[in-house]
Amino acid sequence: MTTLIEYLQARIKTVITVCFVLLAVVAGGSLLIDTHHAHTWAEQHVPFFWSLFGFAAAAVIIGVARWFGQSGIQAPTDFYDRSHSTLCEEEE
Amino acid sequence: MTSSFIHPSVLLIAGALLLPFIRGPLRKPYLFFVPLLALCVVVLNTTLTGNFGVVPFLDWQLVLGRVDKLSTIFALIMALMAVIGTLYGLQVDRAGEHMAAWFYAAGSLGAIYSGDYLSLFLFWEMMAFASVFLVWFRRGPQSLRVGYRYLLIHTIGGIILLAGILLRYQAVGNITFDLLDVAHPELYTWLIMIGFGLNAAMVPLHSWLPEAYSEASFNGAVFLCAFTTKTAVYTLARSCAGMDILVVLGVIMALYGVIYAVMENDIRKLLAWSIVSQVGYMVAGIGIGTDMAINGAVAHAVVHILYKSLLFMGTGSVLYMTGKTKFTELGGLYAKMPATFFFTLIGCLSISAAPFFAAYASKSMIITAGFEQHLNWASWLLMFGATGTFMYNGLKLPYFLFFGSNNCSKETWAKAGDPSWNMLIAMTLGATLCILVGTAPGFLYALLPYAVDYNPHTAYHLLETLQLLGFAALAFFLLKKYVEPVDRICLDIDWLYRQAGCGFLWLIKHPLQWCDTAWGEAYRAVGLSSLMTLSRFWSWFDWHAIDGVVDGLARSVRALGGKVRVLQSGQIQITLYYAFSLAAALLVTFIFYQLL
Amino acid sequence: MDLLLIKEGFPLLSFLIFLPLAGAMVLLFFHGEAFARLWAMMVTSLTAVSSLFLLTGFDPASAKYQFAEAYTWIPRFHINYIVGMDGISILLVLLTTFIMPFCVLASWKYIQQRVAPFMFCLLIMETSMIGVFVALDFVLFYIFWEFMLIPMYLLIAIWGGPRKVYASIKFFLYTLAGSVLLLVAIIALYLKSGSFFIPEMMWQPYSLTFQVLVFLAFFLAFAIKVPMFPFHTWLPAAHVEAPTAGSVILASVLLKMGTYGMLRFCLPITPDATMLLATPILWLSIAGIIYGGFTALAQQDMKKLIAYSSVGHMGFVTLGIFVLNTRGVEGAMLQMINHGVTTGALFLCVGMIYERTHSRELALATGVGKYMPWFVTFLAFFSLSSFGFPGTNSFIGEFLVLAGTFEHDIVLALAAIPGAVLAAAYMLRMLQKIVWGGTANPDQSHLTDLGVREIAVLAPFLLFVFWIGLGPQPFIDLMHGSVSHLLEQFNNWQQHQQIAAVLWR
Amino acid sequence: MVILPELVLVAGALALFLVSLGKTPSAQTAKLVAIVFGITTFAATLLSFQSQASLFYGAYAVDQYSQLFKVMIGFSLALLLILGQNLKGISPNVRPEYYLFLLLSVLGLMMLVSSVELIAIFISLELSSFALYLLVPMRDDRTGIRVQMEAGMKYILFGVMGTGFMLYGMSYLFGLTGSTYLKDIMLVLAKGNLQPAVVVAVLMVLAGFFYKLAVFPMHFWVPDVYQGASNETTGFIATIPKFGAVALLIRFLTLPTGQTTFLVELMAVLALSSMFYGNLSALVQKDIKRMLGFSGIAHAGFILLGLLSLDREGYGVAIYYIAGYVLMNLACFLVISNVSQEGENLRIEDFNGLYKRQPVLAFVLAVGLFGLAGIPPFVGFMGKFMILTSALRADHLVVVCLAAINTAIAIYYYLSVVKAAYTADPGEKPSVTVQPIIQLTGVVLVIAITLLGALPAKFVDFASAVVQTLP
Repeated sequence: MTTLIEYLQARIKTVITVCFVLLAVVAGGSLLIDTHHAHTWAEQHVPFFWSLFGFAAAAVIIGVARWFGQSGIQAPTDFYDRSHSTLCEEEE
Repeated sequence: MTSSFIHPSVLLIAGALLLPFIRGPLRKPYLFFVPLLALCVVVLNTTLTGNFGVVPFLDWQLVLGRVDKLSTIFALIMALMAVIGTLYGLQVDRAGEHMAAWFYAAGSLGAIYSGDYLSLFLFWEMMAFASVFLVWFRRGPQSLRVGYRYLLIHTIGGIILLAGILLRYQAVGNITFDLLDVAHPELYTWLIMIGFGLNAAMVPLHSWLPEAYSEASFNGAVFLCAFTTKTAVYTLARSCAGMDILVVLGVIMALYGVIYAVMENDIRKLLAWSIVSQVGYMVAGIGIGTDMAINGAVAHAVVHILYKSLLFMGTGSVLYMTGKTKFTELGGLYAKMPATFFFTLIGCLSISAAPFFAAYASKSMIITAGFEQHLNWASWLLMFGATGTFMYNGLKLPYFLFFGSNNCSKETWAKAGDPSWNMLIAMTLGATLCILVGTAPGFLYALLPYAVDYNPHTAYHLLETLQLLGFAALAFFLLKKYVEPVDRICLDIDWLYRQAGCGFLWLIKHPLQWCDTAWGEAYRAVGLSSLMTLSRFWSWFDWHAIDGVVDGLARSVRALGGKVRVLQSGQIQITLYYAFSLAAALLVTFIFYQLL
Repeated sequence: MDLLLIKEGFPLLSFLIFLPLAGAMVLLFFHGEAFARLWAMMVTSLTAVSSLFLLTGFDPASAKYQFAEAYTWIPRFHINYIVGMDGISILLVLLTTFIMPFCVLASWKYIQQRVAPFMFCLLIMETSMIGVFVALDFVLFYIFWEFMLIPMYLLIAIWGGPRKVYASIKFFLYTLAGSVLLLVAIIALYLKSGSFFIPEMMWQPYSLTFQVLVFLAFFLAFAIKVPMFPFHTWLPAAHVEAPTAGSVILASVLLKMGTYGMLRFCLPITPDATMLLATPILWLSIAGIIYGGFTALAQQDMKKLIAYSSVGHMGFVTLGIFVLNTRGVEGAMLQMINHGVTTGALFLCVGMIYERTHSRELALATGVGKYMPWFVTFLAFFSLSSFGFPGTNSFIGEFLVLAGTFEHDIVLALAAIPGAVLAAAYMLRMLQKIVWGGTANPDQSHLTDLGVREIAVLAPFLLFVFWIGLGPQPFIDLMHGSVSHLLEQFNNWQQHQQIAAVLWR
Repeated sequence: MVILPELVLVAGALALFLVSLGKTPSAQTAKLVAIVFGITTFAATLLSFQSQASLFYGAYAVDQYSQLFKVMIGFSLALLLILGQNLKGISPNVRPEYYLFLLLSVLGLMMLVSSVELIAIFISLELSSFALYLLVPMRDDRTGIRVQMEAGMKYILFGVMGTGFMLYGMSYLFGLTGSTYLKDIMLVLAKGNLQPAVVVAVLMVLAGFFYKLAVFPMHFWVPDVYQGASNETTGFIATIPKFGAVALLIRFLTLPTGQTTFLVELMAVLALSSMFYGNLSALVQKDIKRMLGFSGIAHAGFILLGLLSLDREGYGVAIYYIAGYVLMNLACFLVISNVSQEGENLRIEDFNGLYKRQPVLAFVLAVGLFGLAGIPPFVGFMGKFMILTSALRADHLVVVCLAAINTAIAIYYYLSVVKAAYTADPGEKPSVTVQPIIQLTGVVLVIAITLLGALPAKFVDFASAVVQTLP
């Protein structure tokens, strides 16, 4: 298995191209499928709907997370020890 | 007790109590044997339906064994989990840890089988107290404090639940544990819901989960991830099905978990957050409340237990072998621990609902149910979350853990390697089940509480998922460097301080962020320190005020004595004078008093 | 005297009362240490065993006073020697007789000098405690009630800790001061009802003011004994300084006398006053529950912690008594027994640590779990029981009390619930510190785990913790007859309309 | 035969007189003679217990009432002589005289309880008192400032004052009724239409006995005299004369005055004030005898409370109480006079660790003090209880409550002595050695205190029955 991975890593370019091809195939396939029992209007009439949705969603999430993380959620690892050691000395 | 029904908890508890006396070579077989027995018992019980083990207690009926489809399926998966988890932790020889785990499992099984609130509460508390030991046994620097907080939260939750139960007993007059009248919620409905919800880690009652699970011992986490939240899901499904508020809460949970998981640096915390998000799906399903939704929620719970335990086993192996849990201290491990990598990958695919992997069969059920109920917004958001799930769990976790830049220190790298045979077996078991459920969900559906007319394997669904995942992956690899900043934190120190500063700035600006820290705060500040200060004040008050009054009284009487004694000066003339004058004064006043 | 089932033949109760006394008398003449220990052990166990016959002969169905004996004593003042026992007192008597042997065992090593006098005091204590629970003549009751102070005082003052003098005198003064007015009340009742026979004082049409006065006198005496907030400050002092056996007796039996008194005297003798004053007392109990919790949480001294926890627990008992419904009262009764078992056991545990580390400081005891697994196991179970963990005895008691309180007034019950959380908090704090506590304390590797004797002491307590926790029915059956009879009479008491009017006005 | 006890006492006095005449009076013989006569007196009182007679033209009544008191006096005398036999505080060469006056004083008391005529009462009272005055200064001087003399002076002065009151009151009674015989006086007074003067007269007579009993405000002599006199003397002053006082108080209270309520309320106030005064000032005492003196004042208040109800019931109880009180005090003084090394006064800390130094004495002391404090099952409690009952029956609710509160105050100082004896560390205090006979006496006292407390029925019944026989 390890060897397989090494093998692929060696030919990283090809792997990537293959992936792109697959993606295209999938997207194309989505046009052929009948969408009449889809849930909502959008899915029926927007071509490549789920592809776009997926890409957009991923992008948005990454963006939100990054912006969110920048906004200070990602505090230093000893954040709690620094700010709360005074409060919890009772339990130490 | 009817002879046909055997309560698995009894077996587990008995086994746990015997455990310390089984030593040496017998230990491992015994460890394996007991949960297996419990599993067999549960399997036997599946043949029955109805109430068993009805015990009259004071003037109530305790139902210890309520067997129906809903309880059966949960009991099955829990018992299975007990087997897998014990197997995984087989080489741990601290008897106490296994005992705690078994008590924990027993509590969960008991809660699932119990048909009345009293015994439910009993087992509920048993879970809470048994599980905290799993945290404490990590014996890490943080474990004590975390465990104590964890326990405090759950005690409070238990008290809320108890209050709800008592109130309901007041109003309804019985303690049978059944579907509440969610259409017209009373105060007790809310209390009970909150009590359950706290265990289900509902936002904003979730903070205990990530910190506790990431602190648990490597096999403790495997148990923790399975039992508490899922038992809560069971109780919710049993009592609060169709409660609209749950949909909202569920969706919030789902997204909240995703966001935090994406930012997380500690692999186990990441998984913990993903629990929050996944449980969100189930809660949403329960909230929707149609047969299909309930089915979906239950099914999702089951498969979630499978893949999440698998994931925790994988990360647990990493922790067990390397002792590290941070992306920024790991990476590129595929070369050293391929088997672990393989199983973890299966877990990741399962959780991200890749075709023919576990969640593929369940998650879509909930979403579809949502669409059918025309709760489109909910379903959209859930889809959105699903994409996120794939992002952090299907891509980020394996990539940064097994590929990505290799941040392993020398000794970490040296220590890394595939774990011992029993752990591998356990993971194999888990992985197999994941794939099995994903490809042939039939037997799972057969177990579900309601009849199922749903087939995940439609071409449309297949393509839908493929597109979703494919393009999400595309986005991920294009934007990879934006997902990485996590590790920059620990690289660049002065950036870190600026980050802290601006973090503080944003902290003020952003209520959401503020809330989350506030909750963390609340557990520490409000939960402990203020409590301690208050109590210190009272004990001070006790000694100085109340006791002061009492002793003061005694002292003042004594002082008065001192005053009186002065009358008794030794000099005869003075005392004579006193004698006469006092006598006179007494008589005169007295006679006056008589005359008046 | 149709209330009495006169016991023909062997006077069992008198035997129980005077056997320890006789044993004590023997100790006056033989001072050998070993002998004193063995002898005390023999006498107490014999008493315990013979007290089992109470169970065989007791008829739970009847609400009469059973095993009764009546002899004239001071005819001029209509004082008689009357003892008897009903469902309310039987459990307490058994509790007393069975606690004592363990107290002797617990002092086996703990007491090293003046052994014979120590055992002497213990035996005298037993006599007077049993006497209090079975006396049906008020003067007899009062004599036992007061006499108890002397041996208890000596127990604390001679064998106590560093601040023993302060603690013992405080204990004596406080409790005695509380009960002087009780004496006046007793006499007043006698002059009204013409006899000191307690059952004849019950359910008499006393005027309301008279009832209130008598009630207050009773209440002061009993509330101090219980101890109810804010009359509790003698308790921590006494508990902390007393030797282990002393603390156990204090916690397990002495405190129960207050609540027993309320149940036996306040309700039936002054029903109207009880109705009138129940509410403030209930709130006082609530205050005690929460207050006890808070103060306990702040203690560093284990004994003090447990002492304050007792304040909370006894708060539950008074709560249960004064909600005046079957569930509440039975819960209270059960809770008395539970508290006796659990807290007694906890004090034994602390004593065992003290014998080893010679300190009761939590800080110094942290982490002994590493070296004393057995000890920690016991301690853990007892602490769980102490804060009413489901499946242990206290859970049943507190649950019943709370249920009864809910029947009475929801607000009240909700107010009591935080007490439960606090209980969990301080008990877990102690447990967690002792078991897993940090390593910032002197080396404890020299500590030895419990010996056979100590395990033998603790095991029976554990048995009862779980027996009552899982199968409380037999215990409740014992008391049910009398309790329901009492409450029935209480509710039939006609003057309540008048009280209702008073309250309403 | 009827007045055998008195005769025995006289004989004893004479014998001691002879002993004292010798060139070198031997303390040993004096002691023996005294003890022998003491015990014989007790025996004599028992012998003449049943006898009834009226002597000296009816001035001297030998009836159950008087005999009862004589038995108690005789008993306590015997005990006192035994437990105080060492007479550490009295120099050997005056001991015969000491015993002589002691017996004379007792003789006076015996006559006092029998006399039913004012002059007789006065004479016998003075006989006992003056003998007593002489005992106080006989203590040998160790302080150098002659405390005992001062004490003696105070005692006499106060005594004279009290006697003055009494004599004055008696003259009033005589003037009002024209007779000195109590029964005649009673008859006259019983006719009714009395002036308030009667109350004044009775009050003044009572004042004389209040002084003996040390009731507020006639109590000021107590602490100084107790402290100044030798331990044995104090033991005597504290116990036996009280019998006479109570006996006569009762006799006089049976006189109808017409102003009962006034009398009663006044006595109630006096009782309360003596209790509070005694207990409060006892709280802070260091000297044990002084403390016991103050406690004695408080107890006098209690006795007064018993008399308050002015009925036979109460009188009987009062007799019971005084008997118990004397027993407990004897117990305490037994310990005191044997713990003190050569007759010096004892401070409370001198009892430190008595438990180790002399267990039996410590036990006796504890019982005595707990008894005085009124803890069951000792006689003190029963007395207290009965007195409160009789007082409440005559519904003095407030008084009773206050009295009850007093018992709570009192416990503190009794306890402080017990504390010293049992908990304090003896330090290098010498151990105490006592003759077995004294230990035996102590045990006897303990048993008596306990039994009388546990089974009071007989005694109280008898006492009340006896009181019935009063004219």
